[in-house]
Amino acid sequence: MKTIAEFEVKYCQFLDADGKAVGKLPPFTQDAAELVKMYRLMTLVRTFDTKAINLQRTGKLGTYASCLGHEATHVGAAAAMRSDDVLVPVYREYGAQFWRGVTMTDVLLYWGGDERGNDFKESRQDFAWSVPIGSQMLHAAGAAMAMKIRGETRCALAFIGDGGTSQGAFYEAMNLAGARALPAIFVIVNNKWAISVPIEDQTATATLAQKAIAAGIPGVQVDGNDIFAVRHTVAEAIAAARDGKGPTVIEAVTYRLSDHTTADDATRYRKEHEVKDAWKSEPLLRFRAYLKSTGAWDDAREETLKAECAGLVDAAVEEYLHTPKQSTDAMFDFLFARLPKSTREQRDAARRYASSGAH
Amino acid sequence: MKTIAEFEVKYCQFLDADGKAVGKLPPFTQDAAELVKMYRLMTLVRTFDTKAINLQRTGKLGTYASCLGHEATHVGAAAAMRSDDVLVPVYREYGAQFWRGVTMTDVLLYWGGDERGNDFKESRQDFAWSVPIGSQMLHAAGAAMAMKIRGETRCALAFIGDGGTSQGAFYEAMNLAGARALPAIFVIVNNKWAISVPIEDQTATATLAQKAIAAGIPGVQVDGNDIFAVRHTVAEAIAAARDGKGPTVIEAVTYRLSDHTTADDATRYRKEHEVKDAWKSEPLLRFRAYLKSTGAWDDAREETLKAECAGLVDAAVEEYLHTPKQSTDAMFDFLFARLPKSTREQRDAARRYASSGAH
Amino acid sequence: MAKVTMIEAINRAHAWEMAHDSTVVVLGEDIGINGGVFRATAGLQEKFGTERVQDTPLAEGMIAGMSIGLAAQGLRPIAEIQFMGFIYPAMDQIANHMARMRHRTRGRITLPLVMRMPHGGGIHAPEHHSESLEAMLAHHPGLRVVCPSSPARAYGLLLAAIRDPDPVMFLEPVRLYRLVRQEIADDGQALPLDVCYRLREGNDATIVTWGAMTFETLRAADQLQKDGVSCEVIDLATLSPIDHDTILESVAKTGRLIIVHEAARNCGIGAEIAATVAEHGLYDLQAPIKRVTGYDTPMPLFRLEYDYIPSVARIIDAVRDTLTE
Amino acid sequence: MAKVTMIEAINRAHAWEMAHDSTVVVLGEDIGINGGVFRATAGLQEKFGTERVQDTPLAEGMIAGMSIGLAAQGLRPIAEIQFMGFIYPAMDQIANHMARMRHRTRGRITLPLVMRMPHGGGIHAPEHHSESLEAMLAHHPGLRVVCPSSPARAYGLLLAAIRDPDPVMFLEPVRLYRLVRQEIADDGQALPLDVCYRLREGNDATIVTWGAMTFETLRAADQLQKDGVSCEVIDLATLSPIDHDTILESVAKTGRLIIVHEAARNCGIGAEIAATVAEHGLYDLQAPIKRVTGYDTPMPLFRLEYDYIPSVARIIDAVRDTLTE
Ligand SMILES: Cc1ncc(C[n+]2csc(CCOP(=O)(O)OP(=O)(O)O)c2C)c(N)n1
Ligand SMILES: Cc1ncc(C[n+]2csc(CCOP(=O)(O)OP(=O)(O)O)c2C)c(N)n1
Ligand SMILES: [Mg+2]
Ligand SMILES: [Mg+2]
Repeated sequence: MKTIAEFEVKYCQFLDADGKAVGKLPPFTQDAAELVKMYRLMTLVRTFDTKAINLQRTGKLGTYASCLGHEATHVGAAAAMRSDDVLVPVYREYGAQFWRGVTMTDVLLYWGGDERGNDFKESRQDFAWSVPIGSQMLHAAGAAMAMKIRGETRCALAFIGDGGTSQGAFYEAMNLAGARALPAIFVIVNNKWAISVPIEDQTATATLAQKAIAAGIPGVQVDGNDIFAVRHTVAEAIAAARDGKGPTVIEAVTYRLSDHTTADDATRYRKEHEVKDAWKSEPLLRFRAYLKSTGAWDDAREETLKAECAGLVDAAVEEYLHTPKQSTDAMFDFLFARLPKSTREQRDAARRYASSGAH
Repeated sequence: MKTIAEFEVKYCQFLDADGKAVGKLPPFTQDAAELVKMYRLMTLVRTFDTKAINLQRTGKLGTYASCLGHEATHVGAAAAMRSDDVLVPVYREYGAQFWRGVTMTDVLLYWGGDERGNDFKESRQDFAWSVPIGSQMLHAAGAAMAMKIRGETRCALAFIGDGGTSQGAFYEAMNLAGARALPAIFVIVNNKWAISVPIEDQTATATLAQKAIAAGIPGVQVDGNDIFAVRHTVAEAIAAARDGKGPTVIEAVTYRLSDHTTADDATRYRKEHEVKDAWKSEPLLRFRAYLKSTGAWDDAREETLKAECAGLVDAAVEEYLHTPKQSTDAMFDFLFARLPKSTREQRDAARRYASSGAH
Repeated sequence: MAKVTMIEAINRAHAWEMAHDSTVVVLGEDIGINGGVFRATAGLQEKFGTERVQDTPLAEGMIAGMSIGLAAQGLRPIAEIQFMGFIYPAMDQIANHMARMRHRTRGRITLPLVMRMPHGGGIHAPEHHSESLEAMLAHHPGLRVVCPSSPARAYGLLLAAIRDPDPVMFLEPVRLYRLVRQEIADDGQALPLDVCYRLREGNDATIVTWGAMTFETLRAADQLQKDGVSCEVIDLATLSPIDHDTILESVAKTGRLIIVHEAARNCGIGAEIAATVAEHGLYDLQAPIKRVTGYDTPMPLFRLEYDYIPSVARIIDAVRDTLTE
Repeated sequence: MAKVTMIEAINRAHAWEMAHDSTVVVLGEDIGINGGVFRATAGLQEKFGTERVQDTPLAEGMIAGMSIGLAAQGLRPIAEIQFMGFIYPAMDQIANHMARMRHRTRGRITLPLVMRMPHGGGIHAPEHHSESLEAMLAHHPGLRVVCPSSPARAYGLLLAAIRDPDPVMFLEPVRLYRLVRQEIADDGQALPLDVCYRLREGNDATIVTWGAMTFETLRAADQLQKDGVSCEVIDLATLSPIDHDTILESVAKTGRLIIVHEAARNCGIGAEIAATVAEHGLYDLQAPIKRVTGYDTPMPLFRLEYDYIPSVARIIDAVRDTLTE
């Protein structure tokens, strides 16, 4: 039998687990201030994450999805975007969202059971969190289609998890984006687990990047704990998209260092040593080591930053905790632009029973 | 960037468009009686197809989906199966179904608007036609899962169209079959068109076989008008499946020589010369030429066969036309094993109005 | 003024709005060069180009999901689902996103879009091509569900749907596509959503129906009239949210209510109408409410479809039953 | 006899049936080593192996579609959908295949399978985790929809569902999973499907409800009793097809009907019950039928969820309203 088509998947890494450069670094790494900005945000995200888990444990927050270990992937991808691009998150990409102006208070409100968390003050074109796994991929493709129809040079970037790659919507979106050469970037965050299901049980593929081949579009794997690799690869993909060259799939290989959410207990299904090993290649460690090696960072700055982050997080928590509950009208006010009569009647009825339910 | 994974898609063809062997033929081609059986069925299918279109045109059948041009793919795939395997068709794979004992009367009843067409007398484990595009793929995966759980050496074979490969269910099924190494064969019938949408608009991929790479399973492309290539490739895939080696995707490249269905008018959207060209490589032509070249066939036999086929088709049409309409009870009798009271009441009410509706 | 069929009226509503609003885009399977399997979009691609009138790959979930992306970015997509029975792969996008995007983002992201789809049976179509699933959509708050019953209403309601700032599910009764011709001005005049249309005045009984069933219902009303029974026939038109006031008013006048729909009975829209009248119009009722509906079985293959679809005889009997109570 | 919670009862029903019927297999997301996010399947994989208790890839359409394949081949799959809000990607398989496979093949292929899923809100879960979509399923003929309201009924009805020769959608009210403990014999005794369960006898009004809302309803009935109002409380249990006779009988006795459900009102199962009584029990009604339901909005995020879920106060007021009519 003759061979009629050949494909390959490439891998990108710039920093090893110790923060040593492997190969020539991309140009943006020359901008020390920018690197420090990225590092500072990653540190803020981690501080926030720890606090949020704490709030949940003490009954002040609902179920919360931690982003521990994903900071490089999230911040790196967002740092490659322009502010007028469209971000399409899943539910734990706080690093990317903070970079784009979503606030910590927004995140807390959302997981605190308040729709106002979805009403971002910045990047208002970005999509809200998308809990139904896989579905968000199509929003990115559709947004990218709008950009293409209008001849803009913007792009849409969607995140999806390793588990999410089993959903049909994931493939449908890639296929559409490929078929119409849409300016869409799909970042698969392969953190090895979908709740309790390890990636080996999710699919038989050697990589998740190769799933792009099914859509006839490029797929690249990167070290998702290496923020240089993530930012560089996403930037290249975005440049191609703006250039009319169509979509790219990027698999960022990282690890979910936390439980799936605060409602989960990962000790039930995964080995302690696996997690311990994963900590050795986590993203802040290596980035900090690199920055220190270039003289852009030191322990004193680290201490100051930690205090600063703690302060910022505390302020956001205060704001969150002091946000009064919405009135019962909130159930109705945004259902339609023109509220139908029957719904208005229900709104009025609900007022009479405000907080009559169990708690 | 280093390359971390490589893939390729192979192509299989044994007979060229003139029926000349290109390369060494597979062993089953030594069995002249078997080849003649395949050829006879292909001829019957075509005779049937012409008749069915005619019945529709004269108001004696509902919308009908022709299989003109697909005969080698359908018959070739079925000929590689064992009778205790499970076939999962879409809606035009009559060649495969006839091979397995589904009758022409069944097909006519189905397109004639009568559920009894789904009640096959043979191969009763085979699935019925599946109109919701893509959905049937998962039935094959599930059936294959049952075989694996019970440690059987059977397999399930599903067909799907080129258009169907855009549906999420297609990928979900491949991914599941790959992840669990299920004995499933997925035959993509790439007839170049999904109603009016050409394959180039459906996907950016160079082949449909490469979509298998997204599931980490082998994907092969074959000349779907070459029954030797189809049967051989499917047989190899089935052998691997029985052997516990998991699923295979086979893209059979053919052409829809007819309108999509009798409700369609393909002249609206495709060029005459494309269809004319396609006729040159249609499957019966080359198979007949090959058989003649081996002495297994001649014009006299061809004449006899044609008359025979016409007779068989006429008999089936007679049976179909003389099958009385089901009673209104047929709407209810098979809804549940135990018919609930409310449905029984509706059944009784329906009797009172039998045929009171417009016609 | 031209006399047009419903399918032509739908085609013209598209063309009008595309000519007057450059944000309107049309997408779906076979809607481009082929003009749609029923020809609803015939000629649009030629006129407005392949960017604004796009054939999509074959995936309804994808069509719905990308429509969300398009609308969130400020376009006004009109997406065709080829037959209502193929809406299911789109349900996740419709229910979990479309219906609640404005709500969950507190108005930050809104989705002015229309999903059009052929609705119901009666044309001897193949399996899965004759479904009536309006109740499934109506049960999801945040969607408008609309179903016209004449060329003029198809034209006016479709324009209203396209201009509406929220998602509208637009159900087109296949049986009516080419049944009658009617004059329409083609002047871009929309009709109001969220209200019923009174097709016939009457005093003895109220019949509420929509879509293709207006056909059998009006014939039944005609025949009953010959026997001196005067029926008020109400076309629901917007199936969700329902204009209950018009129905309650009519029942207050007639004292009798019959609801006719093609969809299965259990949890259909007929149930909602009956329940609302049993709560807010109970004392007006002089007889039990009757529902004449499809049976609680799948729509049968077509040899039996007219045994499934409510017949004129069934409607007449139901009206008579309520009158003799 | 052990006192168990509902989630334990569900777990035991699985274990019993798997031990006694080797064709039963269990599948879903995180149902293996993790035992399910609510622990409904805890310990089953250890006991019955990784072939009979399988984690699936993350795709609900796939879970439903493969269940069809498994069942068509003679196995009895019990598939878990992690939360009811994630049923949508499975709707195509459920509606277009599961619900009608026996019907369309004239009994040649049958699908003895169960789809289990957590149902409803009230536990401060994240977005999309608190949906009540029973009416969407009930509207599709060919499905049984079941919802238990106590550990014993969960045990007995789940066994019945597994043994039923047709597809059963088994909805588990998350609020009740661990709310009370009840003695169950764990003797493999199934309870009948297709019948209501009378939770409380009464003469003044009939309240029909199901699932978690039995909790508020029984509390409301308790409080009303103190004021001398005696309510009959009926647990619908099988939500489709409905045992209307039991309801009609009760209304014949009490003359008043209140229906309580958490799902949105429009085209909910409450509408079907009300419509049926308005047709077949109209003359028994001494007051308008009342529905106390979730509003026609999406279930809000959790800070407001108990403003959405019908409260004891709302139920009491509704009963009182019908009594003062
Ligand atoms: C359609 C759907 N099914 C199930 C779930 C429940 N669920 C939430 S997260 C999750 C696992 C997701 O894994 P992955 O995609 O790898 O993302 P990660 O959580 O690891 O970031 C599941 C099953 C859901 N949210 N949506
Ligand atoms: C889910 C779904 N969407 C739409 C349709 C309508 N439809 C029937 S056949 C078809 C095209 C199928 O093309 P392909 O998969 O290439 O198969 P072919 O007809 O060419 O054999 C479409 C869109 C359908 N049957 N099911
Ligand atoms: Mg993951
Ligand atoms: Mg095709």
